[in-house]
Amino acid sequence: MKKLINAPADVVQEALLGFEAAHSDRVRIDHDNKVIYRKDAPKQGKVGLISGGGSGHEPMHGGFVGMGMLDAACAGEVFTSPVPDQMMAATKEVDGGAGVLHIVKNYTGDVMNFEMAAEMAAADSGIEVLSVVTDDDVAVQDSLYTAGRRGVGVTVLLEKIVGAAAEQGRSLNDVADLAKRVNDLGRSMGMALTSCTVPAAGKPTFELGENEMELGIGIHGEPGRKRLPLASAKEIASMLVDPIVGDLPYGQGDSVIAFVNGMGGTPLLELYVMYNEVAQLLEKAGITVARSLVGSYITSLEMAGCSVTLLKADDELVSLWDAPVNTPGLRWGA
Amino acid sequence: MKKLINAPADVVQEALLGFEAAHSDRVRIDHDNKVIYRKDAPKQGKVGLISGGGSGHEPMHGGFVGMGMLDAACAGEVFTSPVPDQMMAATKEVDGGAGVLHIVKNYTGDVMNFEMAAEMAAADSGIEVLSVVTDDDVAVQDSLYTAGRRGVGVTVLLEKIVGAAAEQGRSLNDVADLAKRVNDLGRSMGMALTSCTVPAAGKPTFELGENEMELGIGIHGEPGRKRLPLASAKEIASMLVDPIVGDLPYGQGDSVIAFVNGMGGTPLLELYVMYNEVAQLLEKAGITVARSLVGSYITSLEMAGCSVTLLKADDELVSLWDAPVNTPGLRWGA
Amino acid sequence: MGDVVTVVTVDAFGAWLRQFAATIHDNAAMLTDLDSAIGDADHGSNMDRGMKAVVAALDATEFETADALFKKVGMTLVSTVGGASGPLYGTFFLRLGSSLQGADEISAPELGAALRAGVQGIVARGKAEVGDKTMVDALMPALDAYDAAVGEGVATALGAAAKAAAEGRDSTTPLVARKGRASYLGERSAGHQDPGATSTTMLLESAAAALS
Amino acid sequence: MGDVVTVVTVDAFGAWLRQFAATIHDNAAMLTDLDSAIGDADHGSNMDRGMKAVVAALDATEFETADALFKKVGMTLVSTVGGASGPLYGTFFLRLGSSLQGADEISAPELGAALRAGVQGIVARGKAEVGDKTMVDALMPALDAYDAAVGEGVATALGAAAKAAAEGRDSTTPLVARKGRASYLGERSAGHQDPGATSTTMLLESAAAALS
Ligand SMILES: Nc1ncnc2c1ncn2[C@@H]1O[C@H](COP(=O)(O)OP(=O)(O)O)[C@@H](O)[C@H]1O
Ligand SMILES: Nc1ncnc2c1ncn2[C@@H]1O[C@H](COP(=O)(O)OP(=O)(O)O)[C@@H](O)[C@H]1O
Ligand SMILES: [Mg+2]
Ligand SMILES: [Mg+2]
Ligand SMILES: [Mg+2]
Ligand SMILES: [Mg+2]
Repeated sequence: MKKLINAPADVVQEALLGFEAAHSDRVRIDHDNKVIYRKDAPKQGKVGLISGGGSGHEPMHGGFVGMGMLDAACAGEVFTSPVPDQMMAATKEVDGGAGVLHIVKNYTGDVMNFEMAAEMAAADSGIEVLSVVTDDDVAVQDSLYTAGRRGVGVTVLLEKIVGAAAEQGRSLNDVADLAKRVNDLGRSMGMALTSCTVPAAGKPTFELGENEMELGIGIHGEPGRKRLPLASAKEIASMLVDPIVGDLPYGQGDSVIAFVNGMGGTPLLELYVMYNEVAQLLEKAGITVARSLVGSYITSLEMAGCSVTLLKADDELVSLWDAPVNTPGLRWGA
Repeated sequence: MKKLINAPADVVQEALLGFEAAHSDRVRIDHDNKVIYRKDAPKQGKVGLISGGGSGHEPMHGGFVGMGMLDAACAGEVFTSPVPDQMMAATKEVDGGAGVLHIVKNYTGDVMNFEMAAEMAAADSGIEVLSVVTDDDVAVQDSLYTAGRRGVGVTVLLEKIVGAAAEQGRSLNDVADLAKRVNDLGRSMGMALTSCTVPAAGKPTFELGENEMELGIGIHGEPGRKRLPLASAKEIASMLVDPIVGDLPYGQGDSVIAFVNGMGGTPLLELYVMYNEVAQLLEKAGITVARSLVGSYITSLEMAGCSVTLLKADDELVSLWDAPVNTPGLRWGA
Repeated sequence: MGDVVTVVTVDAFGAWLRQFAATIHDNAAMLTDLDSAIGDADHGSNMDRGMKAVVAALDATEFETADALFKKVGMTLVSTVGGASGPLYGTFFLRLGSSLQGADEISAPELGAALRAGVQGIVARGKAEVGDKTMVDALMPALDAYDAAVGEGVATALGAAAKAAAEGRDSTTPLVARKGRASYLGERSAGHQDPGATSTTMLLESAAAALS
Repeated sequence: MGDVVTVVTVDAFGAWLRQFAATIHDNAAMLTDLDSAIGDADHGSNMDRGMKAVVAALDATEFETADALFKKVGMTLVSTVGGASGPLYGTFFLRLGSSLQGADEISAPELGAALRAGVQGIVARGKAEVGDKTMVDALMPALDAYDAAVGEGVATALGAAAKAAAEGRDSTTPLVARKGRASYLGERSAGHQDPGATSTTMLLESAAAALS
């Protein structure tokens, strides 16, 4: 295992120390609970936004704490959802009297831990908590009888957009409705060129031949829906964009926020090659790109690969996207 | 070779198309010359700042074009310096009557190509051109009889700081002096956990065993000064920080901008673990961190590894660092 | 032949938990390997982290009642494991505790009822059915086997439960997952044994070993 | 035995460049491999890109004089190669052209003087000396060997130059680099043949083959 770490068991704790040292102008950290807070939380009268999940997806979620985005992020162990105590602590800490929204990616572990936290918070403190669960991954078939779709790239866009709405002082119900709307308008799909290595496991989660790739992966180093021969950027772009566009569906005349995301080990040079292909496909389909985001924002440790997310965006969503944000991971207008 | 590309020969051109599609709000591109321009260049009365180099180091340099940083970046083939025609074209295009500064990393190819461009520009157009050559890599011994030190991490910090000074309307001489001062106050050192693969070469530049690392690498996938057994983040931090601190030297009471840079394939989680170690070492040495930067800003394709850069920073440099910048790769205050 | 164990004490429950912790620790890499194939390569380290915390809690406190003991175990697992297994194992022990409220020496039928309450908690939280390729595939048959043998005492009943759990665990291999992370793999999840069913089988095997 | 070639025409120079381009293309992977060991794995693709552009220029234009031909070649290399080898090869051909200004049939001594002017251009630009482990290690001995054999005609002199270049190329292997990218490796650069010295040897070998 080749990683810039000390003991595998200490990775999350030490990364949080480094994160705090680097960004103490904007965040503070409760190291016992492994919660990253916006420095000036709680903001009186503002809906508190909390997210969290396993570590290994950086900059998500900790890198999205700050003005115009999250009030707190709970960091779990690598690829392991955080525990209810963390969300409980965060909920109490960020409540500014306007209630708290939990932003949860749809994984059994995340959903159950956030559920327990919401139950405990309700019983314990009376803070009003609503939850939104993101489930945008078209690689997974949605069904009542399964765990449903995974929450992936839309989560990043949602945290930005909903963060801007909360910053404007909208009510908890408004913010939660907006969050659901964003989730409903977004779809994603990802692929991997390589596996990744969970530090505690010490070896790659799966083996992939020199001429193979995985299509339909999530963000936990898990294998995808299909193993395929290595393909060109152009072919891969189609494999990702076509199922997304067909699913919602998106069509002629639609306007989107287009997001090409790196999985952690893929350099920016390649992401721009991919974005070039994605932009061409969208143009051919008559879909306008209102805004774009290219970079590694929701990652799977050092996995090489990428994902594409499209979010159908009306004027309201675009203007919330454009609103100022000041976090370690996303920053503009501030 | 596992990359998100089409034909290796088309990587740079296609990445530029993707870059333009993603950032057309801030940049425009001359695809024939492979030059990325700030959208509103030339700025009358402002010193024009040009840099450039081989591709494969993204976001450097193209990602640093925009308000408060570069006016133009010339993109060479992967790891190959651009050609004089590109710098010539860029020099003419960005000159706003106040002269042009070439920011050149100290590699034989880069230096010679920029030199030829400056000669041609002088002969051809009479535009006043000054050059600054960055050479901050303490892994390489400096000597009159060799090619000298490489230009690495300081280049990023320099482009930001000098960009802010140019934006303030300072003269070409002032801006060039400042650039030399920044270079003189900065030192860097890097290491690699893996090699990288130049697309046209199709295989890793060097082989590295599962329990080995390279110390003292540059940013072109070249092997380093020494091959060593894999070490912990704590040990690696010492191997990078100690030679830097000893070289300038930096000491008790000094204030620095501290930059922990990823080589392209290393995820942010690990960079924060490294930054935690670096911050502790600096604290022990009595060196204050005035500002920090953690992320992959000057990369070597998909190489895993990191580099550390320290820049001794007085109030002037810190205030120029803090000044607004709006580029695809670095953005704040705007 | 040993005596027929008819009642279980709080101390014996402590021994069960320590034995389970040791088994988990020894098999953490194997559990993580199973989770690598159809999940995210953390089930072994998750359970090991949680059970270490449980052992630390056992070391720190003398528990008077099974109720108090299992509540502490459940809360500890909820607070330290995370992922899917944290709430599921946590709920199991919390319900086990509630079911044994007041009792200090537990009879075989009482233990059977408590185990069933615990598993019902898992089902309520996770909504998995038998055949979904989860820990429920090991736990449900174990409950039935326990009940069928409950007249022969705790040791025998737990032995039967452990055997049924192992069979349930093995039955997960050919299944296509419908719940948990493995469900994302679709058809590709078939051919792999479920990690959670494997660890819950260890839970019952530890019980059979420690409570006899 | 063939005739002793005493003068070289513009057409023959064109043949030389085409032959060099073909040799570079066939050996591009090898040159890049050499550059992988002590550089950045691009010398083969750099030279191949440049010489392809040169061939395209030759195809597009009929050159009247050696002067015009070599200036075009030099400018083309400067504009398409980049890296260290672009300015160095480019300067070589630009100086070759200047040195041959006015001449249309070139004698053996004229060619020798032109080659020396070209190499001096490389030294002026790159400031390398013999022993620094660069292309200069192949080129300098080649000039001297050419001059020593200049009385025997172009073919013989170029043959001697190519042989000396090959020896100079081989001599780079044990050296510790002091110039170019290989110098960053310090002692680790020893034991590897210099890629630039390898490609310049091909340049002289192509000349010996094409201009005889
Ligand atoms: N809905 C569910 N109901 C019951 N058990 C489940 C459910 N989802 C997952 N599991 C169990 O949890 C195990 C995985 O646990 P673990 O790897 O620790 O968590 P995660 O999947 O969050 O990484 C699976 O092997 C399965 O047995
Ligand atoms: N200062 C110099 N003088 C002469 N030749 C040099 C000098 N620096 C480098 N070279 C030659 O250039 C070759 C490398 O060329 P190339 O790989 O194309 O450029 P780069 O090093 O920029 O990647 C070296 O093998 C060496 O022969
Ligand atoms: Mg997990
Ligand atoms: Mg090069
Ligand atoms: Mg798991
Ligand atoms: Mg090279």
